[in-house]
Amino acid sequence: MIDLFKDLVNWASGPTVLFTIATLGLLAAFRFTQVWSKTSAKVFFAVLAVFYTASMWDPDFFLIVAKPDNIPITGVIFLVFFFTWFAMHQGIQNDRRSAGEGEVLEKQESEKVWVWPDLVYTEMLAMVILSIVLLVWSILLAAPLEQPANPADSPNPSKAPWYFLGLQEMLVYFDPWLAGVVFPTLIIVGLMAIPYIDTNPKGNGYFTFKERKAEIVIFLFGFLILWCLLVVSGTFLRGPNWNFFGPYEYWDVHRVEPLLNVNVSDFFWVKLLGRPLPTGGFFAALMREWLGILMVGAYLFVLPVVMSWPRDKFPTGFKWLSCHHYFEKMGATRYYLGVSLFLMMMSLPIKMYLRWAFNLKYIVAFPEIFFNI
Amino acid sequence: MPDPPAQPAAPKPAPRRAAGAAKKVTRREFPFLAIGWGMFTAAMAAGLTAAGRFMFPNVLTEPPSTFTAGFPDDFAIGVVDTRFKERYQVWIVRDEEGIYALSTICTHLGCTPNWLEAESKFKCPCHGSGFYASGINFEGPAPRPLERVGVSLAEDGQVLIDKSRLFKFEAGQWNDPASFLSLT
Amino acid sequence: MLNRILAPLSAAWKEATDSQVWTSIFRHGKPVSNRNRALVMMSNVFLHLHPVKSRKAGIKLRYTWCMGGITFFLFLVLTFTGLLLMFYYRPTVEYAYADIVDLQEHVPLGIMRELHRWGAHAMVITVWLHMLRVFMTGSYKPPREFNWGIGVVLLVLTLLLSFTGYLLPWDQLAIWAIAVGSNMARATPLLGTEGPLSASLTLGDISLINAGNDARFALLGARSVGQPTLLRFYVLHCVGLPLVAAFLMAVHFWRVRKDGGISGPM
Amino acid sequence: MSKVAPGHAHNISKLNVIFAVSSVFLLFSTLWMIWFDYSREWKGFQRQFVQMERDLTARQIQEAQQGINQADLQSVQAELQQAQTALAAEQAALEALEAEIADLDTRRTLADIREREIKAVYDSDKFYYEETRERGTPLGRAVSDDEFQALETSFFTARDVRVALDFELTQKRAELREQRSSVTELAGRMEELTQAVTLARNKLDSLAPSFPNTFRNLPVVDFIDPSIEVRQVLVRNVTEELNFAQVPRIDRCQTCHLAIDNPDYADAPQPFTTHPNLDIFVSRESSHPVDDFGCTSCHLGRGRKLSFSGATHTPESVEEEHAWMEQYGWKEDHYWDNPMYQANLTEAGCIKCHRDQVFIPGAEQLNQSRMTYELAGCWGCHNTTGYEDKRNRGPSLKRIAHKTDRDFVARWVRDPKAFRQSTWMPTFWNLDNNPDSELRARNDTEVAAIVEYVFEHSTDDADYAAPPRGNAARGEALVNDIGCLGCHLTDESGYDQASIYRRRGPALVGTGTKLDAGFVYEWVRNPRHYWEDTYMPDLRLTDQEAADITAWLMGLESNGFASMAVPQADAGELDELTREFLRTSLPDAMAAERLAGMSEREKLLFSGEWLIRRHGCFGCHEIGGFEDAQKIGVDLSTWGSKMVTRLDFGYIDIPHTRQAWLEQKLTAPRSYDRGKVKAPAEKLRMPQFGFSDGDRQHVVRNLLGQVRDEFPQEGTKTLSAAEAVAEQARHLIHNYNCRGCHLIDGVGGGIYETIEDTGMRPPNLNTQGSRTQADWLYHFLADPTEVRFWMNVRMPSFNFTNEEANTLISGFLAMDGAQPFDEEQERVYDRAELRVGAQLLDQLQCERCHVAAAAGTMEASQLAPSFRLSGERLTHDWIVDWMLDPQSITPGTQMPQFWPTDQQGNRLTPLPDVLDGDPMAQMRAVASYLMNYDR
Repeated sequence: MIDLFKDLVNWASGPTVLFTIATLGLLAAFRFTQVWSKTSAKVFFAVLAVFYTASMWDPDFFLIVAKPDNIPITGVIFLVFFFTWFAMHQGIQNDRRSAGEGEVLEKQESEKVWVWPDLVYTEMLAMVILSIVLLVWSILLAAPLEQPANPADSPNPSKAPWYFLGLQEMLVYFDPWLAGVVFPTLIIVGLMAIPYIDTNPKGNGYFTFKERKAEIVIFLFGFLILWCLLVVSGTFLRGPNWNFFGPYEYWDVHRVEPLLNVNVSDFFWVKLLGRPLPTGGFFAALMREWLGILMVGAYLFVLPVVMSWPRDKFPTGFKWLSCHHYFEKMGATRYYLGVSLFLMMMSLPIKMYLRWAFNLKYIVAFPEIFFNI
Repeated sequence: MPDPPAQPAAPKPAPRRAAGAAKKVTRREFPFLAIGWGMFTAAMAAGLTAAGRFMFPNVLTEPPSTFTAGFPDDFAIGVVDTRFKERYQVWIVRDEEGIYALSTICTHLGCTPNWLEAESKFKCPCHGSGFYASGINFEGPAPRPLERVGVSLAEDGQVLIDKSRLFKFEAGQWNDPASFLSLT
Repeated sequence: MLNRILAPLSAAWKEATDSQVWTSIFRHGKPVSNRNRALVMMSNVFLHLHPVKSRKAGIKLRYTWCMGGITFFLFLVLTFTGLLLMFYYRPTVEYAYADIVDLQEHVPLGIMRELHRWGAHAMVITVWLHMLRVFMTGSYKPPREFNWGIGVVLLVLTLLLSFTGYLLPWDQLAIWAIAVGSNMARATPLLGTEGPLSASLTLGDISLINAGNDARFALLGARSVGQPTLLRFYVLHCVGLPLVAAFLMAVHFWRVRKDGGISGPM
Repeated sequence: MSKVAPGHAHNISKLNVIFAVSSVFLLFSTLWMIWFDYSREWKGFQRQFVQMERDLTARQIQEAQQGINQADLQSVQAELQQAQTALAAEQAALEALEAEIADLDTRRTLADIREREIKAVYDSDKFYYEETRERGTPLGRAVSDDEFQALETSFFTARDVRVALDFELTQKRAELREQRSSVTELAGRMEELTQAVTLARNKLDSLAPSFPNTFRNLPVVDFIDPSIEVRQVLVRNVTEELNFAQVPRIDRCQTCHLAIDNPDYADAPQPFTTHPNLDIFVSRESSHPVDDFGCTSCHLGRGRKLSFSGATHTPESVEEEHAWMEQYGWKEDHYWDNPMYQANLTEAGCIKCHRDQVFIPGAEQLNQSRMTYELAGCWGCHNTTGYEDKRNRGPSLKRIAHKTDRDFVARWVRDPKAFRQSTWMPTFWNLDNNPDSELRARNDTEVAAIVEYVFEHSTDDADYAAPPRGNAARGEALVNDIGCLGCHLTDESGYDQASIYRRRGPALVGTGTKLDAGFVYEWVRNPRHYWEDTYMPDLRLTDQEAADITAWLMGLESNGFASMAVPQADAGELDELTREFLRTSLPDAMAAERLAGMSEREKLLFSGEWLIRRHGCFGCHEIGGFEDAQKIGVDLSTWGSKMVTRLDFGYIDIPHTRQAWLEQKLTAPRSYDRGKVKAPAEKLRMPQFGFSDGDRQHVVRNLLGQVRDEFPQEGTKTLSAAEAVAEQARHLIHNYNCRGCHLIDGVGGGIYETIEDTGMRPPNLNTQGSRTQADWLYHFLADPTEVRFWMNVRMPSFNFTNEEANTLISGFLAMDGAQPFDEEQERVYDRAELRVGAQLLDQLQCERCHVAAAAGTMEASQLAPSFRLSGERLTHDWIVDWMLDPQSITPGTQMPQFWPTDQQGNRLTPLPDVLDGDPMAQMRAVASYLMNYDR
């Protein structure tokens, strides 16, 4: 019975399955907001805690999770879940209050009070508690120290520090110049640009969900799924040769995964026309990659314009695509900036699914000049 | 008496320019200010450039990038020689046409693949990239074949490996004569 | 019987707190009266970080989670423990690893290293949670957009501080984490040897961007992770980044107050 | 003027002016800083060098152009034309072949992709198949047997298809290559002919002054890929001593000395001159490649500094110093303890690694320096590594009474140079701190006391009998002919220019005034009777010859010296001296009382003993009563590393460097006492050797090389087995002064300067190990027989012990890497070959020179040893080597090369009909015949 459960969990934590479950779970939670109640939170945390402690008995699970540097990631899981729940919970309560006739909690308590001693006291207590946590954590857990550095012997797998594992996980799907340089810069620039793109005046200074639904959904999808989930899976579920390993599987170095990733140009020329890729100068390369260039170009440049059209222009099935009201509300520059950033963000899940579905490696591949998307 | 507790100023969307007419810059003073600020910014720019240049060392105390690896006939045809992997991070391979040397740095993320004699392929432990003896990549995430290092004949007839020169297959540099030693 | 003991004590205390020394330091009496509460906040260089009075909701933990405060506290702890570690750690290839082992084995209170490392991981987590809180309460909206930008830069600086610190123990975990991280810099477009379009930057037969001067070289100070990298990361980790972070934190705290203190509904 | 606006403290417009002006200066100083950092001294040299490279390459292109013989080029071009036209003929067939190859290529790529796909799945399933089979628990996927079998077959078929295509493709390509082979091969040859020119031309283009070449070296942007950059060598095993820390050595000398390993710059001006003898130093194949040794390991100096004076170059002369000051702004670097050796003293750097070698091949200067240091007897008073187990430098004084008389010894000890100018014996009196002008009486008394003590402790057995009468003229002729001049000089003018090996024995001057005739007669016949471990050999003189030589020697008078006053002891000074020595251990009163009780002779003997102990005469001479006395001088083993601050420069105005102090010390040892008030016991005691400039430089070179640096094991010279054996032999060769007569390792032959006729000179012992048979050499050394009858010079008998002889022989064998002792005996000769040998011998008329006895008008240099000896003397292989190329073995020999080689290096034969013209066979036949000549 236990093995059956373990196999189920191993299967469920596969990159494809885990990612899909998490995304759908998150979207469902946004749709049915009663999920964020106190009781469901208690239940969820109880289940998570039980699952975690129970799994400690499995040697493989314990081996990975109990590694000193992976303890903070367990902390990340619990803390991020808790605080997301806590924010959403307060938001929904505030929505319920303002829906009725009352005011949001923050409005009710907006009278001025003395900072001394209240705030200073709570801060000191926070410091004391934090010190305790740090001291106990340092006593119980020694900092890791492996063999001395040896540039000639690369460990398998060799991982970046845990907070960059999101980027390293992206490396599986994108070329280093995109995953390592362009996307991180876009994340930073995107984050800084949020206040200048989000023109919705409401929701400033109090928890809410209803009044800022779009922003919260996009941000939490980006933060929880595309960052925290990838960090957790990059740490716990990626083993030697960067192959996927279930939480209860032994990190066997000799495990071989069939890596038969193919480019769009291979699809078109080899699979479709049965002819080898055209080789030769610059134009031959352009001819080889024409389909990929077309797809990327459409996605990045044509799609935003299409999305700005009003709803009636769209055939029945694609009404949701129209963001015309945003176009009006935000003005052209903010709209295009916002949408292209959003599309760039969504390119990651799209590339992931293309990889899982069609073993797609590169949409556009110019290895001669290191330019692969 | 300390001045009254600072009232948090009501947040105004955009602070208006301070009241009072700023003294107009007279025609007589303008040249000095222009020169002053012009020269000052130029000096700051020069200073920052110098600081930037500071971060690029002129001399690197690295071991010499060229070494001699014995005479051509020490290398049997069709054999991948791993004697120099540990010390110089280079494999030396001899085929029918001649000798070429491959750098042991995996083109995916810089790990060091191993030569598996049984499967006659290079296998990278980091992310599973696989390369043929020729260096061409055929499996795993490695985007490009292994790079060749400069190989030539030293005056004394020994094979001279120059690691400072790298040749990429996909950039068509493998037919550059410095990237192989023809022994037909 | 109790006050027979307490009486002389409180008299002595009264005597002490009226002395010229005491009053020259503390400009305010016991902060029991409102006047003294205001004075204590305004006359103390550290406490005047906070306003004298603030909105009740803004002070509640359930609103701010005190994440910003905790991050700043962790930064102070890290600076303190980091400074102590600098007394024993030598950033050279010959000694770095040995010094870390010494810290574990025989340096008195060598646990400073653990405090420093776990503090660093904790700070990275609390910075993210602080961002989450600020976003969920919409506190980035005007007039606090600029401060949100400063916050994002501080987030990046925290990650860089942690990244540079990660290399210093000079063990396998460290060198390969940094090797993987810095290899990405090699792929920077235009500025990295293996970035797109950088091969096109040539002058005569000289390739302007080569392994000896590209973005990765600027990061590592050499062609591969070695002694120059360890030294460069050590300087950035101990002096360069902390100073910049401290400077931006000052701006950050200042803008919190100037943009209207803790955010609240209009 | 100062219009300060109300409400303001300063006049803003004035401030603006100040701001403008200061900003200009700010910009200027920032740019100046950048320029100051950029403009370095060594960059000037590198630019100069680029210019020289351009000129040199241009010249090389010219030479290469002349080098191409146009005829060859024309013919190859013509052939190429024909091949191309032939190829053009079957163009159609070629095109078909190429098309076929292209199609094959496509099919192959598709098959390859197909194979790769299946292989990936196959590999993965193989893993899971093994897992399920072994562990039973399906991890991820269970793979059954037949499923795996099916996959395997499909994989192997896919592979088969690809391999077949591969094979076919390589066949076709080979065929194509074959078709074009003639054209490609001719093009290759043409390319080869013009290769030198094309290479040189490419090099010239890369150096041309184009924009990229200037841009890359501009300030700020010179980090991209500069051509003007610091060149350095990181040396791991020859470390640098930074006071208790061994640091890997980094030498940046090549930044200015750019062509140090480039032979084309042998005569370029400094700093671009090539390093002398590249076969030993610097180049990759030499025994000291620069990558393993760097520069400062031998030259010392500061390897890491990049400026001329920073690298602590040391000028050779004052003129050079002035030249450097004005050209490079050179100044002596006070803050570096080990400045670079002077260029001509650089061989001092060899000592620290070659510490246990008495003769270092290739270091001529140093070998002479070490010999001068030994002959001067410095190690007699100063302990020095490498000179520990040496025999006493001066003759033993234990039996001096019979050799000479008191008056001579007193005069000699007072001033040896007056008697024999070239003597190594130093002067102890009338120097800076005991000039005769003030202390004549005391000096005479000291001499008298010493002579008294020495004669007192000399044995007093019977005097020598008078020698038989001899003819002086015949004696002189004998000395000049039989080889005495190998170790002795007869005329002292310019003695220090003579070969160092001829200054081993004392110059034969004034022996009449010095020696007792009977002693000379006995000494010349058998030197060991007087002093058993002397190196003077026995020349097997007949009594008459000995008498003649004695007569000539006794005839050499030096009247000037004989007429000098004999130093007499002065009573007052003697009392003063004795009291001084008594007071060292007794209180004044008792000393005075003891003195009163002593007789004149007792005083002389007492103070004589103390004086000998003070002056350290026992350092060089064996004196009765001082057998185990300690050396009086300071240990010089690590003097080269002595801190300059530890040297007392006294009141002498010389530059404060180690070398300057040493040169002053050797010129006037006691000059550092000038202007100092010292009691007699505290005065400096080093005697005056009166070195010539050349000798002084030799001693300086040897002492500067005695340094303290220790290098890790792999940095120092470790002798191989053969070298160790050769080294022991070289010790004997050095002690017995064989190089006085013979040329060994191409060095020595002292006596050559006295013999004009090359034929009469003792033989050059090059390849001696492989030349003679070991047994013959052993017997020859024990009792020399006559090999070259026409020579006057005699091979002396050295009475080698058995062990010494064997060491010498195995040493010579080791030097040539020859195999000892064995292969001569069992060589079997067939008669036919001997007959051919004899016939050849006659045809080549060898015996015109190789005669058994002198024949008429033959010049000495045309005579050669008779063949009768070669059977048991020579080895077969050596005779062949000798005939192959006599000049390489003995340069200057008259032996013709009967089998010369032509330009291409193949051997020609004067007698094509014999043994079907095979030169080697002919030579072997002659050699075999010679080996059996007398049978």
